[in-house]
Amino acid sequence: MIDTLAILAIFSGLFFFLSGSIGLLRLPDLFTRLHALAKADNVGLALVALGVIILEPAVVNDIKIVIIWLLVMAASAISSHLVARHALRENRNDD
Amino acid sequence: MMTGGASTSILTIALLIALNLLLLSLLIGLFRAWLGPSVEDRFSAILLIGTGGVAILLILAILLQITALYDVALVLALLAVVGTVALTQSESNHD
Amino acid sequence: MISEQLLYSLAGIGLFGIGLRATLLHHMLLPRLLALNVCGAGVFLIFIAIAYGGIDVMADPVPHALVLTGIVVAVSATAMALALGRRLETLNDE
Amino acid sequence: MIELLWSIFDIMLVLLLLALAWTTCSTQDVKRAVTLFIAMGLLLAIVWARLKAPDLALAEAVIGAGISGALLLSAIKDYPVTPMVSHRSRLIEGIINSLTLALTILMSWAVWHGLNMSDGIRLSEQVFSQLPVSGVSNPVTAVLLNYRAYDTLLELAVVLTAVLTVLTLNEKRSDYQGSTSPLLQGMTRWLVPLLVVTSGYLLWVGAHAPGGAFQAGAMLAAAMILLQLAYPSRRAEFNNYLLKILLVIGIFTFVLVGLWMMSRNDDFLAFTPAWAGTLILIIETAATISIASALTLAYLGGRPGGWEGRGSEGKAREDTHRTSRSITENGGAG
Repeated sequence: MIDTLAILAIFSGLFFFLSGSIGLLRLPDLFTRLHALAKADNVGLALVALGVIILEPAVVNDIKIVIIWLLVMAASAISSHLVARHALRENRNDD
Repeated sequence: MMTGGASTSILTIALLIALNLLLLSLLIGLFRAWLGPSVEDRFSAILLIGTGGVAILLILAILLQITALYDVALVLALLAVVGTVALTQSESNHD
Repeated sequence: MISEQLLYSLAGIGLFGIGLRATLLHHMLLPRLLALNVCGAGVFLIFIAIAYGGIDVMADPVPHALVLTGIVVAVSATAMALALGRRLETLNDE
Repeated sequence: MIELLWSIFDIMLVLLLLALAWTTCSTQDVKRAVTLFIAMGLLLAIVWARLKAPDLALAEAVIGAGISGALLLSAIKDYPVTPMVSHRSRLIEGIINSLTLALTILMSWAVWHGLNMSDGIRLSEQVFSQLPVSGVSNPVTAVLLNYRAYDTLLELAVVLTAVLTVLTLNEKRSDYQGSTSPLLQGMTRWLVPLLVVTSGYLLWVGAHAPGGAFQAGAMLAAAMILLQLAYPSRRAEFNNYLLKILLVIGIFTFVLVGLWMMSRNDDFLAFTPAWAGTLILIIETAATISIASALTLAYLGGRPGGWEGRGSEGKAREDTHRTSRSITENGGAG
């Protein structure tokens, strides 16, 4: 029962990962691609992490996984911001 | 490897399928790194590999029963941003 | 199924070959360094593949320790080569 | 079924790795090559995790994602973005290709042959049987700092030599001139303390779980690099005397501990089980600091301002602008 729940969470996370990477490949420009990426980063990893937390018995490791998820959320927001900002500045220089 | 009855082997198979799909999503994302066209596009693919790598490490930790892999995922999540910062800060030297 | 040891050590040899070929072919320093690093990664992979014993066997820790120091030395050597390259450039400019 | 799925995963991982290596080595654009190389480093961390080498996965994650990425990306700006044209003639290219191919086939045969031979005596059996008296319970740390302590001492010396070469050759790279994002600076404020704490955690945990001086030192260096990147305008005034001491403290402590053991009628670096755990922790702490300062200086690419002592000569020269020229041109002329 609990295993089923974990598998369900992980596979719904996978859906977001796969759609994120397909979006990265198919969307027309950098900014929309970054938008697709954020889905994989935030929701995808959150669901996978949830599934792994359900499966992992040790509480210490569960806390670690939550920290990992929070870090990835923060890092993904800041990285997207930096990459987009960099792209904008470079384009302005080229004009 | 994992102790338990029939349900754990189903769980193992499900986790392995998830692992393969995650790697597939990295593969799709890497096409963006290959295609480009701009450095930012390539870097957005690296961001995806960072997050996908964290997810893969979490699932590998459950599958291989190595808890240290949570530490690896933690380190990867912590340092994911350093590469991006290096890219955006060290470049644009043409003035 | 195929043996992981064989698969990964062949992959290591592949990396080594790819890196070696590119090291010899390229002229510029940075691409050469990258290729040399790929070469080194191949060697590391061969070591670790041979150390691997199976899903439920502890891997051999001795190659792990060797490769661990190898990774740190590789990055310092890369930094040294980059510094040498910068120095060469400044000398050529003067 | 389970084995089949593992095999699919392994084959996909290996093919991805080889494809990345090939594109890294054959692309025409330096920036693209560096980016793909960073991606390959991240993938290698997954490979190490798959091959049950968590110590290596840790080191690769820190060094691949944090340090070598920053090192190479900052080196790019020293090089002009010219296509990497190969100047070799058809004939030489053919010779290189066939020789590499021959070597690869020979090595494949050797490895295949070696794996099919009888298993022989594995050193791992001895490692595990001696583990209780080594002072630590992580076998990799035991190999590094107890059984093969000479190796690690000399390895620290190699890192020190590399950094001394870097310091001898150049001034520190000129800083990034543009503006940094306030968001980045805000993040750095809480991320750097987290990196330092994680570094301490890795150092401590190295005694009984994957981790240790190398990973912790690299982590600390990554924190320093992040600080440098986020606050380029606040000119980092290193305390150079302190930095010089920190650079050598690892080797110094290592040798001192070895000599102290000799004075107690043991061999150089032959740990007595009663003291081993404490001594290893002391050595590892010192080594962490040395590795961190070495890698930070290696990233800076030369002497920070005022390195030569009290003279301000180094500082004056620091701001000299250097026009970058193509190495290709120079190489082609030579």
